[in-house]
Amino acid sequence: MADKSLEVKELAFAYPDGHQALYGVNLELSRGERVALLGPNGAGKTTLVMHLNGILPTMQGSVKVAGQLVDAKDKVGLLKIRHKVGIVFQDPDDQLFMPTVGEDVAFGPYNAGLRGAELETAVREALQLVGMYEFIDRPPHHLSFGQRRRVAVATVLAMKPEILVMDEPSSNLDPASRRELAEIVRSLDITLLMVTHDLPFAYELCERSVILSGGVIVADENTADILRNSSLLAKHRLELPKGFAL
Amino acid sequence: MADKSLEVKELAFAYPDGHQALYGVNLELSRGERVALLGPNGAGKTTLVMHLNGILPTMQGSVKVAGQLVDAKDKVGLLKIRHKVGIVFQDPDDQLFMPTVGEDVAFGPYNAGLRGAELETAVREALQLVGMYEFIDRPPHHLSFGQRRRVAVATVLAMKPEILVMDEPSSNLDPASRRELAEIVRSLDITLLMVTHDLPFAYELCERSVILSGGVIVADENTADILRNSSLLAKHRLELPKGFAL
Amino acid sequence: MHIPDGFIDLPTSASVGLLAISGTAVALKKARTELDDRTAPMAGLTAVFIFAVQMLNFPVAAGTSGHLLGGALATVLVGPWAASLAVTVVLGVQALLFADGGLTALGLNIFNLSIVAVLVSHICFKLAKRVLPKIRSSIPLAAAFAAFISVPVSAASFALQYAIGGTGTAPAGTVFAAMFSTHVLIGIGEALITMLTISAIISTRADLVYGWKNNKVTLEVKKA
Amino acid sequence: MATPISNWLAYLGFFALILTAIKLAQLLFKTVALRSLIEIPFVLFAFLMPFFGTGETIEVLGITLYENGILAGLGIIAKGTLGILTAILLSSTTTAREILRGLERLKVPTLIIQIATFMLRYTNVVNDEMERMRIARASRGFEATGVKHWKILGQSAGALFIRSYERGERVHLSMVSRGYQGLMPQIEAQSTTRQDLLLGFSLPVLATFLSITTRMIG
Repeated sequence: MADKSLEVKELAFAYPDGHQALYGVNLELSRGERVALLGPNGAGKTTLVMHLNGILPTMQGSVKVAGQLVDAKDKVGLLKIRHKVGIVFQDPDDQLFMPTVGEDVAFGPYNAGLRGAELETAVREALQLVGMYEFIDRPPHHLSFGQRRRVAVATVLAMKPEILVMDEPSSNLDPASRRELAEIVRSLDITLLMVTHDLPFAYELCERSVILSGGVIVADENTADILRNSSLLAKHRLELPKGFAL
Repeated sequence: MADKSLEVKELAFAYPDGHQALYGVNLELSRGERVALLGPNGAGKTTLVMHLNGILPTMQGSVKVAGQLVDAKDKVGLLKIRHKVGIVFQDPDDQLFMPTVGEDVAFGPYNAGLRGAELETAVREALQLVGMYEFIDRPPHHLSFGQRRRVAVATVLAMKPEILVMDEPSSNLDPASRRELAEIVRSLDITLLMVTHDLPFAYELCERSVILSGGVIVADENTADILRNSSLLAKHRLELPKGFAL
Repeated sequence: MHIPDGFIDLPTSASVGLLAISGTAVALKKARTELDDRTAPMAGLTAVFIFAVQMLNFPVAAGTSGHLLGGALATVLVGPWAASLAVTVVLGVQALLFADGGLTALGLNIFNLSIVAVLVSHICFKLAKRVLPKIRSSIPLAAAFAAFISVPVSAASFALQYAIGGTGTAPAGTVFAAMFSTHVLIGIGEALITMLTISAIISTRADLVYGWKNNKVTLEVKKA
Repeated sequence: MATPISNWLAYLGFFALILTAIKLAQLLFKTVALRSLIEIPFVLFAFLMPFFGTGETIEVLGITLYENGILAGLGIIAKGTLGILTAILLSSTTTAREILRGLERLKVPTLIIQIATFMLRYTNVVNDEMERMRIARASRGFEATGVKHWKILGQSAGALFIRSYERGERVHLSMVSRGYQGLMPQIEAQSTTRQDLLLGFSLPVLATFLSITTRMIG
């Protein structure tokens, strides 16, 4: 089973207020694959992501990360899962709350038990991967938005996750920062699930895309094929920007 | 002079901490023109925008809106200017501070002295322009992000400004909301200055673009010509997304 | 420590309420001269912050947890006047919308928490700053001292009101002793959390700490 | 709340009144009961009352209790519960804006109303930020279990303050850009119908009536 980074089976979920967000999601990611998760607002994308590391407990169906079941009741197991699933949130400010970049990147591996030289190495390597090592002693608050997003990626990479989940990674980035981020992602040897509205960015980075709509996966194909199917896109409030051609 | 909505002449500015952001900006917008203001992060775009309605006082050079000089010392004149320059901020939550959509849209025209039926008409018309009239009594918190951005545009349109300034209007929007916003903007008969990183969006909406870089305007041309000039773009950290063709 | 209805008799509640109103009036006037037309949004967002941070649970041990009261924290961050207004609004909203603290006791709660606590914090903070070395790391310590003193003092203020107009029969001395000693413990927690929060803020945005930016910084002036 | 606690009938009446009002307002008793839990610390305090006091004592299971202490304790519980039920009734049936409008008519300073308006508008926004930060912490394997984690929580609180403060500045900027000069538009007074007024006054009037009559009978 170790060749699968993620296996989601028949996952269904309703919020306490009765609103059902997921109606049986099936999704498998092989190790090293890069997959884009597309879908209109309110389709359940965030709800799905919150299941991958047990922030939301599984009500029905199952989620496995690298073969291990995500079970909100198993506190020890859950902690392990959270180090295997690295989530980069949309707003880097939600993620960066320590006084310096270095401390922020150290937060995850420290929680995993790393100390001393090992911790330092993890921090340094992660910051080098995103090209932000020179900023290690700076407060994240004083960095540009694009730099903060890269540090946010580093905070997650420092945990050496099995799977990297990115929520709208290209939002609010200027074109150059966007390309730099794309290059960083492409350089990583990691399983990636990227939630995005930016279809060109998905096309650039992911060979495979899935569309989540109305709480189920309605399409799971080659990204180019999905983006060419304009009636499928339109049906789920997706569309390529004007002037974009595959 | 009334055919010019905006005239910026030799505008220079340094922040109190000594950091100089603008080094002599020249920019003219004719009435009814739609112009994109492009440029890398830290180029001084926000500083320039803050001068257009006197939030930042003019230190050197001059800014005229519809022929009237922006002068931070002339309190009465400044108030008039602020009703002529409608700024749509990047985060709609910063702009929607009243308990309901209707009250928020009424805020600007109320400050301009409108009352009663006149005020109601201004609010209704502005909300109808962005297709949000049915939400007039709703609290902003219950709207989607795209809807909030449209309401933010309405709060500014209700003041019947001479010139509309939008800061990153397409950021964080899903593709369908992005197109809807573009359609709204295109339907307006107004002078527009749009600050954006989203070059395809600029191409879609603005016939003319200027690049602000290092505190000066380095290019002022037809948008298509600018976007085709890839060496110019690259020089100022701008680039078209992969797969985009004019 | 929100007093509910029926704990203190009406005459006492009413007269303390009057004191609370006059205190708030002073805060309104002072805040307006200090913040100008920024008063409403800045004090409003401070109120939101206090309200939010009161919901942030700080685990103590074995499933128990406490939270910040925030009076001293707000005083150090935005100054006594805006802080007092923010705490008053938080108390009012809690009483009117969340049934937290009695309606007839609102005046008492405002007096104890947004006037006594804030004033004591402000005085203690200034005193501590005077004694401690004039360096940045003194600020969190001074803030901790202010927080530590302000909590038991506002509890003592409640005990005093109880002694004057309490409806219970427990002797005022016993109530005072019980309230004061438990709130000394709470004060320690409050002091620690306040100190940690202030030092976090001062390491990234020192300019946002009211108690620090009051220290005059002389800028270097260069000839062009 | 000026009714003496020995006046049992009146208190029973008060409870009946409030419960009827809750019923009329179609609130779920379960919700109300849950929200009343906030009272618990003071109930505990009231339970201690019988151990202190003066005068008449009675013995229960070998423990000496003061009669006036019992009465005082019961009084606190009764009045506190009534107060809480009333407040819950007010907060569940009246929207925040209606309460603010009411306060404005009660001549509460406009600046206080404005601060409250901003607080209500941005509570959701800031709470969402706090919740997202909590999820981000948990996602990196952090769980606060004791005092040793206070530093991290303090840092989060600090980050939250900076975000709130900066949002305040941006909000002010956007207000100024739309011609704000320190005066907020008047929240327009909604006309209250006579029926609303009658309904609104019925509760306090009935309560006063009960208090007086039961005192006359008692």
